[in-house]
Amino acid sequence: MAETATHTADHASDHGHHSSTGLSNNKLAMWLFLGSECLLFGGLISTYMLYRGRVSDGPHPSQIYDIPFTSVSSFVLLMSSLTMVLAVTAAQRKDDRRTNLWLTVTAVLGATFVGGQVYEFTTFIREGLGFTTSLFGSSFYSLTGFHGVHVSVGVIMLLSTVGIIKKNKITGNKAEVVELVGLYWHFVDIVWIIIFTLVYLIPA
Amino acid sequence: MSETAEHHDHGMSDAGYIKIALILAAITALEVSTYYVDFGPLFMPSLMIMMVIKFVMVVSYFMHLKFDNKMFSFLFYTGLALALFVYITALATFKFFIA
Amino acid sequence: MAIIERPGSDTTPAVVTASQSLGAVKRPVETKGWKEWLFTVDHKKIGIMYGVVAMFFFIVGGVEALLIRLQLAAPNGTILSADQYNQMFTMHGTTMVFLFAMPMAAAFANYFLPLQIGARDVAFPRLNALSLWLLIVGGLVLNASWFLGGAADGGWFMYAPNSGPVFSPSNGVDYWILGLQIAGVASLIGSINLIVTVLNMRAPGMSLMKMPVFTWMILVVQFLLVFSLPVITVALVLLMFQRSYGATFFDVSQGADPLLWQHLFWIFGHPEVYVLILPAFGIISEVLPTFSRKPLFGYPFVVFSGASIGLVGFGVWAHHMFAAGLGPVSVAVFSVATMAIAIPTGVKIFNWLLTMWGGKVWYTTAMKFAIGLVMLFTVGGLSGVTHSVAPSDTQQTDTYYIVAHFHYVLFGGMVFGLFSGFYYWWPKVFGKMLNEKLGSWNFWLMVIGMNLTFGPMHILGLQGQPRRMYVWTEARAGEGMFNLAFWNLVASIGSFILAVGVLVFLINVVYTARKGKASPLDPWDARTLEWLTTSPPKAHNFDRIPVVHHLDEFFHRKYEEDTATHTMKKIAEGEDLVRAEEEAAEKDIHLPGPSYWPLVLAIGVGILGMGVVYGVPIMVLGGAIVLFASYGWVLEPSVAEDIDFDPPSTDGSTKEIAPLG
Amino acid sequence: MSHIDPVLTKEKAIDTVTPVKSSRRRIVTALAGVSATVFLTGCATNAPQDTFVPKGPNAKIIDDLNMIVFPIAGVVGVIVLALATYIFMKFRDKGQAIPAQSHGKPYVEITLTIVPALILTVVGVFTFRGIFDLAETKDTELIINVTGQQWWWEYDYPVQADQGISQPIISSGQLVIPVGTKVLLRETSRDVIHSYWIPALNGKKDAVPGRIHLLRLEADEPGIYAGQCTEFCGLSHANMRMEAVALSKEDFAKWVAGQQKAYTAPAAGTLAAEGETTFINQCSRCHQVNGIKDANGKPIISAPDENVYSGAAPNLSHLMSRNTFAGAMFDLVNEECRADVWNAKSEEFGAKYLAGVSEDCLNEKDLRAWLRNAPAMKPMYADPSNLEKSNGLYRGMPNLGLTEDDIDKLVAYLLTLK
Ligand code: HEA
Ligand code: HEA
Ligand code: HEC
Ligand code: CUA
Ligand SMILES: [Cu+2]
Repeated sequence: MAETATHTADHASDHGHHSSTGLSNNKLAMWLFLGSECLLFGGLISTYMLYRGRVSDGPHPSQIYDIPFTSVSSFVLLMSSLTMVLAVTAAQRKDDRRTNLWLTVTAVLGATFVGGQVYEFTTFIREGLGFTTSLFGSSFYSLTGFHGVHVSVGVIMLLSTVGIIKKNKITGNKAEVVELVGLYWHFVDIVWIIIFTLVYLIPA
Repeated sequence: MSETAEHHDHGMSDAGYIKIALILAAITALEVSTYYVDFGPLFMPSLMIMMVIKFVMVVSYFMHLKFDNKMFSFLFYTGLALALFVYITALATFKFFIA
Repeated sequence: MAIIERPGSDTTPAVVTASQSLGAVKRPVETKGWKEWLFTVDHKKIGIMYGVVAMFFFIVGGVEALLIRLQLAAPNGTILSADQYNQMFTMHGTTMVFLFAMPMAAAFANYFLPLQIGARDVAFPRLNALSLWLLIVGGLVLNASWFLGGAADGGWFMYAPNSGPVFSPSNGVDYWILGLQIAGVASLIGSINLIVTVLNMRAPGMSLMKMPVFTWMILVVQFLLVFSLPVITVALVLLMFQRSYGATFFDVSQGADPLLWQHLFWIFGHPEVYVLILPAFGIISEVLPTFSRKPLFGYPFVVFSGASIGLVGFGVWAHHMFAAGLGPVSVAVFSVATMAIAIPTGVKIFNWLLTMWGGKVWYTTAMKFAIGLVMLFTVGGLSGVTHSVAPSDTQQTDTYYIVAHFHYVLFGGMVFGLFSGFYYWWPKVFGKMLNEKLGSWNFWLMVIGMNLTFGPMHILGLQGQPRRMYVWTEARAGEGMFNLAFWNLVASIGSFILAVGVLVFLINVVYTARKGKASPLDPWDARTLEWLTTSPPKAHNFDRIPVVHHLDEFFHRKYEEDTATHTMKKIAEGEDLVRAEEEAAEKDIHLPGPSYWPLVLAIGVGILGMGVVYGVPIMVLGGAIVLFASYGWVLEPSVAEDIDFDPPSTDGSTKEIAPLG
Repeated sequence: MSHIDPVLTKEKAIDTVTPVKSSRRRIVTALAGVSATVFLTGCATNAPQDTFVPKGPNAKIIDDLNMIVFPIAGVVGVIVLALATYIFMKFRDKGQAIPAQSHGKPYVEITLTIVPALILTVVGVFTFRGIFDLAETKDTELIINVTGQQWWWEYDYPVQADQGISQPIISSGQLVIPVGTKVLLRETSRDVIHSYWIPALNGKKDAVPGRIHLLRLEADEPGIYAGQCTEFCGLSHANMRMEAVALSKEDFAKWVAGQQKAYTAPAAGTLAAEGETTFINQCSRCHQVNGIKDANGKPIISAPDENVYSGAAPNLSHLMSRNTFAGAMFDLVNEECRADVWNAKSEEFGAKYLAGVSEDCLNEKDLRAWLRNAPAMKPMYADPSNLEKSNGLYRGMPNLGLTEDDIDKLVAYLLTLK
């Protein structure tokens, strides 16, 4: 969450800290972090792909996935990327009111998605797929759980950003803070784009 | 680099973003339709292509990578490429793609 | 130390009082005593602390190694039980790799990278402190296991399913997972920080191809870390879920495939070995030119070979699995890919030799260690090439021949490089020269000890002694004077000579601290920017951010080429240059203020981790601390009030005290 | 902040450095030492697991590769070390002027990149061939299933009429194969990963639970070839050894016949007969002896899976036909008899091995100690209080608290298991 704090390279450059690339430190760090996260989710996805058919006595993916339901929640997450990007442009226009509005909408959509996931998990458990039921279960919950935690952290970040904008605690470049949160948020979305296809749509 | 200079290259209007979102929504709808309609041999390739298109669109437009400095693309796509390389290779040694 | 220094105004730094109006908690402003270290965000102090921690763990890992060698000195050793022995080599490997080698490289990187690129600090000073504290927490968690029912006992690569709850029932492996996970997060944060620092904070004029090679190699290493750490994170998470929450990722009875662990571990593990060696390569790429009085031969080749070692390093991991049953096609591909790595590495070796060629070589201890690296690493690298021939490797893997290989590259390569760095940069960091006479003893004892310890292991391995055996039997030792029993004894004796060598270094450190001579400013006639400041450097590193025109900027400020004779002529001493900088000091230098949050956050993470073993309430407590610290971090004022300054400041321009991170 | 001390000049610093000359002598001495060490390589004679003494075609393929790559590595090593030595002797600081600041010569660089690349290409081509030669399995003549478990190996010879195997043979510790026969091991494991390695016959291959890995062995001559588990497999990894015993084809046929011999219960009233009873009470829940019957004449089928975590214990039907026990950790024969068999000439070896363990030859000391308290002889479970993690199942053989009487009887009985 350190990334949500504020500081800009341009401000620093007034004092002799110049920035060799002209790019913001925070943004570079965020993109590096996202590059790194590719390998994290890659590992979890590969584990799932390897184990998705190994169901022991538990249910098979095709028996429990509720594609229409997941499609809707995927759509919700996808649209939250739109609202996020609207928040970013609002912030760049220095329009605090709209920034906060769109950030809040994004958070609500994200929370809806997480809610959907919680609902999905409880249904699956009721249908007999626990975390320890089978390799399929373990790797499914690990992958989607990790993603869910990322979304939840994102929601907290969004709401915190709204909070500090409201209280005017951001003294640096507000637009950049929103943009950084946005990058993280979109990343969580693209991971889901992959998960939705590989995990849900392609039968094991 | 000053703030304003940075914003100029982000050059997309809200309307543009909404357009992108609509395209994404349409592709998603198409993806979901594979669940109901039989695509035959096109099933896997079409799903993969649609997935990649969505991915790239979000990264390029929503995340501005298309307009931003190349350095960001380098950092992110290096990670992505390495991830694809190592994991596909590892799965290949499990004979995952043959079985 | 001052938070805000205004060298233009006076030598006494401005004092800052806690900020009153902003943030959840006041910023710490201590400038003296232990608090100065605990809350510091100064990359130099953090670097020194990294060094102390790493040195401590080197001795811990070294004592573990000595116990191993004691046990193996004679057949059917009884110093350690089987159980203790298995813990011993597991923790030896883990400690040396994760708690000595990586942190020691981080120590050098933290201290010298900003200095070499002419920066005042790293890009995210608070994150830098967080990395340090997380590493310490990780090391403590890892080693706490010794006192909490036994350490991990599965070997440093912890193959599944032997690491599962049935086969490794103590909590040792749980602490191992948590410790590595935490240390891994520390490294990840650190590597992002350093990459951004290199990319963004270089002095004006320092293009990438004018960067010192040490900085380059550290940059490559950080990329390796950023892209390999998440992979072991996944592996550790899966294992943790299995051990603590009943998942079955490596449970064969549920259909799991144990090779999954091996892939995940080595996709991380192989890049990791280059993470270990490249900083040492960087160090000697500074030392060799300095003491040969010549620039590095083929700078671009050295840089690009480093980068390509890094890249190819991601494509060879399965050479650790040649006997694991991958099938001939995979084995063949990985075998050839592994051979390819010898090419860029060879480029480096040859360039170092050619750097000395035609030079005016000055044999200081630093230089001796650097030459030692070139020679000993070559031996280890070449045995690596014999492993890369997969069928040959099936005779070698898991024998002492492998142990010989990796100690030659790790000890002969990495450790020698680090020691070279100690002797080279000690005067910079502490303003005192390490004693050269003791240094010479240090070097020769280590060379002899190292060859006696690890040289015989080639023979042991090729004659069939497997590794990780708590006892060996005479029945398999062969006959004749020079049988395996003999070489085992030699190796054990060698390890004690080695220990004496290390001890001499520690004595040298104490001696230097007590009686060492103050060092001249530029004792080695060095070449790079870190010498363009006082020793030790001021808190703000440079009085004036240097403008760079050359590779080896510092050298070129001291020397000029006589156009007639094409010889180099000294035009200035380092002292003159530094004095010039002092006179032209910038007025408004601001530095980040200290912060509580890195320490608090790290402790929170530690408690959160222990929750995995001790249950949810502990986890909640840890989580709460983490959350609290995160908010504290974010809300920490980045701007000091005017009244915070002493005397209170009136102009708004120098108020900023904390860049983010 | 420190200021520069004008008194301290560079010259001062330099003379704190050791004089150069003495270090040259030391370098020479050290180099001589190192090369002497290298020269002495391979000085153990008859090391049983020496990797440079191939005794069969598979190991030979590897050895041929070794003969390419080791000399190359050696020569490159000597060149680099010699060059380094030459350079740092020659270019010492003798007070010469600062050298020209040359930054390198691209053509040198490129040459030095291409030469190693070419050398490695050659090595790579041979390696490729070696890998695929070793992976060949089509011409297999005998299949043996090899299963690793903590901390011993089980061999299971499936029925193969052309080899005279008409009913499955199950054995442990010593793998018996006919010479000149292409044997294919199908390896797996019942618990953790182990690795099967008989250096004289082939490289190693991991035995991974849930997977079957193939390893080819072929011995040129009769004899005993030592090996060792080489994947760390827990507590007694160091004690998990094995041997491959190669017999001439005729002798192998005899061995097969011996292993398929029906069980004969010891004559009533003998000590061995009492031992059989003790065995049935104490041991047969884990150990199978083919054909053994309980008091009601019902065949006894052991159930190691209810007692041992790996689900297996060595089949003892023909214990005394082997030479070592407990993961080849202990000799089953005493020292003299052992020397007699192990050092036998290749023609005589088969007969001596097939004679099995007679009463005179038995290594009673270790066998008795084993029965008295196995975990004291071989570390098996570090902390018995942790058994709950394996649902009370042992890893290895537990201490059964037998009396000396019991042990006498059992030893007498075990001796009948030829
Ligand atoms: C600092 C760490 C380090 C470094 C740099 C290396 C470098 C190399 N390593 Fe090593 N390696 C380890 C650390 C390292 N290794 C560790 C820790 C293990 C064991 C882990 C475990 O099992 O616990 C291991 C294990 C290991 C294995 C697996 C062995 C096994 O378990 O069966 C292999 C197999 O291919 C291998 C190969 C190589 C190769 C080809 C190189 C190359 O990069 C070497 C290149 C260098 C040279 C070749 C010398 C200089 C070159 C020239 C002078 C040019 C001319 C040369 C030729 C023409 C040949 N290593
Ligand atoms: C950076 C990495 C590194 C370093 C520096 C070392 C250093 C040493 N290592 Fe090793 N080692 C590994 C990494 C390293 N090691 C790894 C990864 C493994 C594999 C583990 C596994 O299989 O899982 C391994 C395994 C390993 C084994 C094989 C164990 C086995 O397979 O059963 C052995 C055996 O001799 C050994 C020995 C040594 C010795 C003698 C040193 C010496 O160089 C140590 C020298 C240092 C000191 C001696 C400290 C100095 C101490 C003092 C000054 C205090 C003096 C105090 C007293 C004497 C009480 N190591
Ligand atoms: C709970 C199970 C169990 C019981 C009961 C048991 N054993 Fe064992 N035994 C084992 C296991 C497991 C091994 C293999 C141990 C090893 O080598 O690491 C073994 C090994 C042996 C060996 C060596 C076999 C070989 O081929 O290497 C002998 C002989 C032996 N047991 C005899 C006995 C006798 C006699 C008894 C009864 C008095 C007995 N065992 C009871 C489990 C058991
Ligand atoms: Cu079995 Cu090691
Ligand atoms: Cu490797």
